[in-house]
Amino acid sequence: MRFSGLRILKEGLTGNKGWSPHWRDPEPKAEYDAIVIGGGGHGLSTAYYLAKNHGMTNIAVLEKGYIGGGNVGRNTTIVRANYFLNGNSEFYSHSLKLWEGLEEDLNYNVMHSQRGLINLFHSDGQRDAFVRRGNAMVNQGDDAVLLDTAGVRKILPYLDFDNTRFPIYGGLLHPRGGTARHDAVAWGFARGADMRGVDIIQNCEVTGIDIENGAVTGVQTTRGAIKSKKIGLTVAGRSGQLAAMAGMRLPIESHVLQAFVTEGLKPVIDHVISFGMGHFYISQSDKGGLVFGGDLDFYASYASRGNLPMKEHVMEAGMTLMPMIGEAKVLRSWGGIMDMTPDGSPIIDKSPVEGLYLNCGWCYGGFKAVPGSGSVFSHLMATGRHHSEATGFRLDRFRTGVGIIDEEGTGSQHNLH
Amino acid sequence: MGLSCMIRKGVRPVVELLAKSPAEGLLPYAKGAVELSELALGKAASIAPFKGQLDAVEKALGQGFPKVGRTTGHVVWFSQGQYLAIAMDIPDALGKYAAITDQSDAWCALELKGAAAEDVLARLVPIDLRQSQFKRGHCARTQLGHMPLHITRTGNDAFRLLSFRSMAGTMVHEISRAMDLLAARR
Amino acid sequence: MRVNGKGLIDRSRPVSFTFDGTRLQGFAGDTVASALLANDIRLMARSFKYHRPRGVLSAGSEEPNALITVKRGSDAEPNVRATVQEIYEGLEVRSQNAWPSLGFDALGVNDLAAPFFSAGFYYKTFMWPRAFWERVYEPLIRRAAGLGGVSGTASAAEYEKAFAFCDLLVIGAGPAGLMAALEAGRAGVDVILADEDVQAGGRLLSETHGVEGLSGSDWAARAIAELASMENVRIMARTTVTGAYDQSTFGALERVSQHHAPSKDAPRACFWRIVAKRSILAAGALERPVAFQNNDRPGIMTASAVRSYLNRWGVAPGRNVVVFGNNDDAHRTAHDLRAAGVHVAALVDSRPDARVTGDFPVFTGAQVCGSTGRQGLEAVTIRTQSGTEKIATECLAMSGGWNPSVHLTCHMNGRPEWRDDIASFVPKGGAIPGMVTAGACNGAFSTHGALAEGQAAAMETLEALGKKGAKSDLPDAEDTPYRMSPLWAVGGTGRAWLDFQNDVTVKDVKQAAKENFRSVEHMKRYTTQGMATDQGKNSNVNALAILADVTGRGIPETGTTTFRPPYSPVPIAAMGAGAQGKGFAPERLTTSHHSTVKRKAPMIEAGMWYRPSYFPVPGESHWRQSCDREVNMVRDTVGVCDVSTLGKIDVQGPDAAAFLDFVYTNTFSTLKPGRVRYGLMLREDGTVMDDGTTARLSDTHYVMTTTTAAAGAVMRHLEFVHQCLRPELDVSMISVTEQWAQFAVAGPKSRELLNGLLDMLIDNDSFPFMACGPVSVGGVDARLFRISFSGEHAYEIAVPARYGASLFEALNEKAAALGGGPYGMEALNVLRIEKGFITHAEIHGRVTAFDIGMERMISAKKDCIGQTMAARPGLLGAEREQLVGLKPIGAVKQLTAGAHLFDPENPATREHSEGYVTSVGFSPTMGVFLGMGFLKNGRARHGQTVKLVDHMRGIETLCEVHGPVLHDPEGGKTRG
Amino acid sequence: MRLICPVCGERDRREFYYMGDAVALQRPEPDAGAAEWDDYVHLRENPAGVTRDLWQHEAGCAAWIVVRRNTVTHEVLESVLATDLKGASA
Repeated sequence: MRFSGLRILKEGLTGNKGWSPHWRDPEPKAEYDAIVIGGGGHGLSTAYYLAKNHGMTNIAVLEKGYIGGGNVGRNTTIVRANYFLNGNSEFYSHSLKLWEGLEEDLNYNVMHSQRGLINLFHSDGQRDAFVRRGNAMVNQGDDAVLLDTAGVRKILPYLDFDNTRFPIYGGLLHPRGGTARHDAVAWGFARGADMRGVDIIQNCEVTGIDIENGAVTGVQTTRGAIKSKKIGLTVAGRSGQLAAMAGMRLPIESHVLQAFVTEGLKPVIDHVISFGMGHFYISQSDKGGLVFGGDLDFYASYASRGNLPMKEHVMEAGMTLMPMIGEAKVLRSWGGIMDMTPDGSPIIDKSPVEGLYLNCGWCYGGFKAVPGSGSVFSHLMATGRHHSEATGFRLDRFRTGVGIIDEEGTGSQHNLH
Repeated sequence: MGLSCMIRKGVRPVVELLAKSPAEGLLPYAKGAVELSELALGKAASIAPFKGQLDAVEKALGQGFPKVGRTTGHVVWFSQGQYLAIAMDIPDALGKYAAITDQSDAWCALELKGAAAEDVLARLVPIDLRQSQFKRGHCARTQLGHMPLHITRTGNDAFRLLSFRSMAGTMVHEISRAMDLLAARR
Repeated sequence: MRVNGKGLIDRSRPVSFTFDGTRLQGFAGDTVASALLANDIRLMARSFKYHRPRGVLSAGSEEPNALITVKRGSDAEPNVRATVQEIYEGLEVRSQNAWPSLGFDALGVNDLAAPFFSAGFYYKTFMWPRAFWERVYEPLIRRAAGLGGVSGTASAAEYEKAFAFCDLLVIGAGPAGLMAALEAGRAGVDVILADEDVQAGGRLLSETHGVEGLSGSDWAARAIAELASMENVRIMARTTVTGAYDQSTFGALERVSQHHAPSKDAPRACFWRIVAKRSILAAGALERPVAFQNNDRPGIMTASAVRSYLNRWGVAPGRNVVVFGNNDDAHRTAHDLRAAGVHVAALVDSRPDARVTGDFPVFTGAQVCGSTGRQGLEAVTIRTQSGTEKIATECLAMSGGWNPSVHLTCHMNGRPEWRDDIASFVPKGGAIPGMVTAGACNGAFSTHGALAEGQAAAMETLEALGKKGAKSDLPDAEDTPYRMSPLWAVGGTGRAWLDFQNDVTVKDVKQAAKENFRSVEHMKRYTTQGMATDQGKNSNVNALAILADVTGRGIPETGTTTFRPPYSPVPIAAMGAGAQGKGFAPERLTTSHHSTVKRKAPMIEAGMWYRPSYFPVPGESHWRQSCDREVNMVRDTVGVCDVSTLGKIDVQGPDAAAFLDFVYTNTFSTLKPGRVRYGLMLREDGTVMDDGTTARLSDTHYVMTTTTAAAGAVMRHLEFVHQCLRPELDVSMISVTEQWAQFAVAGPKSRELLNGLLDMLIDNDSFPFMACGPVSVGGVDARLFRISFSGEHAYEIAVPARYGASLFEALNEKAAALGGGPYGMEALNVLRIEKGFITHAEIHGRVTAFDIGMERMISAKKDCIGQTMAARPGLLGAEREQLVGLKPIGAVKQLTAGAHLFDPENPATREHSEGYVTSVGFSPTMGVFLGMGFLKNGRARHGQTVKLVDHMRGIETLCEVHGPVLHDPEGGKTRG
Repeated sequence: MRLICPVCGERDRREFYYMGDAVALQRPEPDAGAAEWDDYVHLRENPAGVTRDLWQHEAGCAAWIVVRRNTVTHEVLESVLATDLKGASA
């Protein structure tokens, strides 16, 4: 069924009786040409592009719970392409271009809104670093504008410019940065994949990966064994467990990242604002809630919940930067499990096991990558070759030191990125 | 209050250096049932005994050293394997058995005193300071807001607070703010 | 309408307040909700999506409808629950989400368009034309959305945070909580009793049945009096426990001064971190509504809310009330109203077998199936076996049964369990380690049950605490069995509300299921059911039941969504208390700070420190003038700079030398006492961590300096290396950053200055380059280091911090006499760039010793941190970007940091970027801009020309690549 | 969240610095080879369950401690001074 304003009108006039499922709930077949493990944003977009770009329709997405229940459904919804190192720059640029056509492509309103993202800086040194970043973004063909204090004041008059602990020297504006309705992204890709024949199988947990003489042959699941010679892992937060089933250890430590939303408020924040000094970022949803987040809780964890010290730190950062949000009440806080790598950048590569492909290590940059990740990972799975915009995410880069992508410059301690 | 303990010993002193205390001009401050004032630590040295030398150190100093989180005479437990000798002379001989480091100027020392002192600190210090748990002479290394803190209960309603000298201003501000807010409750 | 002789309000103390500008009167003890109802005002708010007229649904913090804005001095507090806000003289209250007025809300038209606003409609449209989403549709949606608003300026209100510790935290002061606290308090353990209400008692305050012959409120008052008399018990009223966290840590919000006129000194609220060895949850239960057509009109509320308004606040929400329920408990409402002389138009019980007596019309096996009255309830339609009839009424008291308040037990991912006999979820044992649940939140709904469970919970807890509890006799109280049979939604065609605030109806849930949003999480996210400010407290179970029904699953199989903290919303200002303005991080001031500020030097942050950027003198109007002068001053005469912010670490012990050899790439065991050496420190991954000079004071005593920024990280790293890797080494570290005030004295006349100041004379033999030793100044023991970060003949002198301010003055006085003076960060930066010295602008965490041309500093004779990984193939070789110096040679003479470098022939695109500029400064010495940066294979390209492009600043110029060191490459000056 | 410092006793998590897997204590010999070093610096067991990780009581006594902890429930099972462990293994 095609969605349109007309359709809404017709259904509205006939008691909304004609709506049909956005995706089916098929029984798993005995064998597929390819299996994608993990029904999150990355898994669903991978399946979608496998079908759309590579004509592979006899494929399945296996999800242990409900689709979109992982990080794609629990993030701060920020979409941007403001990286500055080779490997990241071209990939996120590619992903942002896909975002910009996503509604038409999926016939699903994911509410991608390019409201502009501003990274604030608070010293000459930080300015120089952001100028380097801005230049890298323009070199890549994306957009970036350097703002001085007055420039920031003009678009964000409500920041504390006079008394804040770390004075605002200016900001780097990324006009094409913004937000999207996170759940809708998962549902839109699911619907798009389903319409192209992909089997989306929920409540189907993978319990084992079958390997014969170095090559995958299928998976064991809570709904029986399923055969396939091509298997892609897109299970951020659980990558370690799945890799272990294939006898692998990954350069990944799982950490919890909290996010927060306030009660609904009349529009007050139009942009996405990122405050490096306090590791705080905030935007306002279309429903009116202030959506904000901070840094990791910093300890390895698989519990999708956090503790008070980081909550307090995040609120404190908000209070020194924009005290006008003080009376907004936090309605809900939650946590997501992040695949943290030693350089803060993801891994999209073949694994040592033939036919088993890795898509993991998104740290907390995964949401904005959803379309890009699916498109380049499907390319790798379908052709066996790295997509031209994603040649940098190699698994062996840590061992060899070749092409390490450390944007934070904090080195091999997983939780510092 | 200006600490003017000057040791004149050079050949030909050509300048006179005046001593300033960390919180000079900021204190005392009183609000509600609490007073905040600056303490003159005098000479303070950290003593970190070398491996297996604790006994030797105690002998050389002629006194036993406190357990973790405790005070013995002029010596307070300061950190893992580290003690702070406050207002006492350290014989040079001690250098053979321990790392001796002058800390006389490193810390801003304040005293918080009064019936509500414990309630004021409950606003800033993340450890259990209830009288039943943290008795006179007990000390701990923890935080005061976002600042490092060494705290000692010096009386039923009195505490000695040590934080970085450079943070004296923030230290005074945060404690007096807590005093104000507490006093303003009705 | 007030009802005489009822309620706990103080009728001798009238209180006046305003609602949307209208002056109204209530009494001390009233909430805004009870006072408005007493004034016969039922319309209090508008719903979120359809802007439907709304009144109160409840009498507690779970209220989804009656959200108001409270004006407080200059600022306003949005989304305040009218059911929680106590009135005080002069209180100003405004309604929200309605324009132009609450009575006539333009966006009420949304309600007419409702058929087109069905669940998830916005995912299906607003896509054409593409640009319209951001320009037209979304702005409209945003403006319509939201509830109250923040003022847009900083609030003047104070908030605070605090810590508390106890043996036992009792959450809730209803019968169960009071009983538990009494037993525990009597046994002598430290108890904190926290309750979100103003007054202890919980439901006892709202019911007519008493305890031990006393009225419920009197019994509660007596219990509180006894508890207050115990030294080991702390009672926290108006305190909502908002979250349960690991190791029995709880978050709680205390409303400190919101119940009286704003005072600028008193904190508005306090956020508590409570650490309890054990906890007892006695949070009570919340009554659930019933879904039927138009069940959202002002005047329709829960049956227990009606009892609360009547019995606690002496208010009848209507002169003429209909009661509708599926359980015996609802009958109480009818009886209480009747006894208070309020007309009960009907009691409707959906159970055919319900046993009801009372002198009012009773309909069993019947249901309320509709209502009329646009801005307030006028009549309800009931459906009986014999057909439907309309009954005029101003208030409908409805009850779908009770939901235990299990929320806190879910905060650590615990899932509640379904109990069929009460058709409710109850807490799963052990969901929160150390927590026992008791009373209504545990499914025990009678007063006796609550008291008994409270006592049992106390006994269990005392035993766990190793204390002996003496069980006292239970006070006698009613023990009526809770009889109910589930009724989630009354059949019918119209819209029946589930989530009142978000306007989610039974139809929406059914449609979601039809579109395959069958997982409870999908249904929630697709319809926004349970995502309003009450987080589904009033609606989740009903919605779940309906989803279970349409998907043909049982409720347990359907499962629940997760309740997450906070239990009720917490202001950002409360959890972030103290951080506004400068409070976010401590301010570190050097001993020369005040003198520096007096000299009008602009201060800049360096980590938590403040450092002078330059020292303007009369006649200088631009920072560059000052900077150039200061650079020349250092090059020609002498300059003074406070360098106390650099980290200083005393490293002592028999193995100090061996330890330093292990943490530094180069060797320090060969350093002679009285000498200083530059050291390079790597992370274990082979990247540069920090650099600095380390002096050897004696065989077993070194003092290491770190950069200002890395001081803390380096100290932590040294402790890690010692404790975790080389504990066998006998060495100890202590920071002496704060102990010593240290000043750089740099320039050709630096020795002359010092010899005019020190208590002894120094010369090139007693103090050659890289020498260090004890000196005394003004009779004070000091340390002198002959090191240079400027490339000039220079020293750093350190004195105990108490003398810092005084020495800074003395140094400047002497400097002035020699034609010199103080210099700041800008000049320091230019001086080090001329000399090719690196800072964290260069060692930014991605560069190796190889990149900065120091790979030879990694001694092959020994192991050190980072040595092995630094030898990885990818960290060496021509492809790496290497440190170079840059000079502009094009028409544009300016260089900018952050610009990228290209081959002059190539376009400025990513593929062609060969490096970038890290530091730039104008060198008055050479009369040109100088830059440092990294360039692919840079060391082999000295003399070549590269193109610098800075899109951000619109600068493009050609540069000559050269070695980083330009000023005095042979270093003669430093040795001079 | 609260952790036990073997020196200072139970303290709030805010006083501690977290480094990661306690594997950090087993530093390979310089010549152990690329694979072993890659293992040490990068690869992780990353268990969903009981783990041993390395913390420093930075705002307290500065002791580095090894904590046995459950990454799913956040239960803290045991904490030991790193120096004691090394002493035992040495």
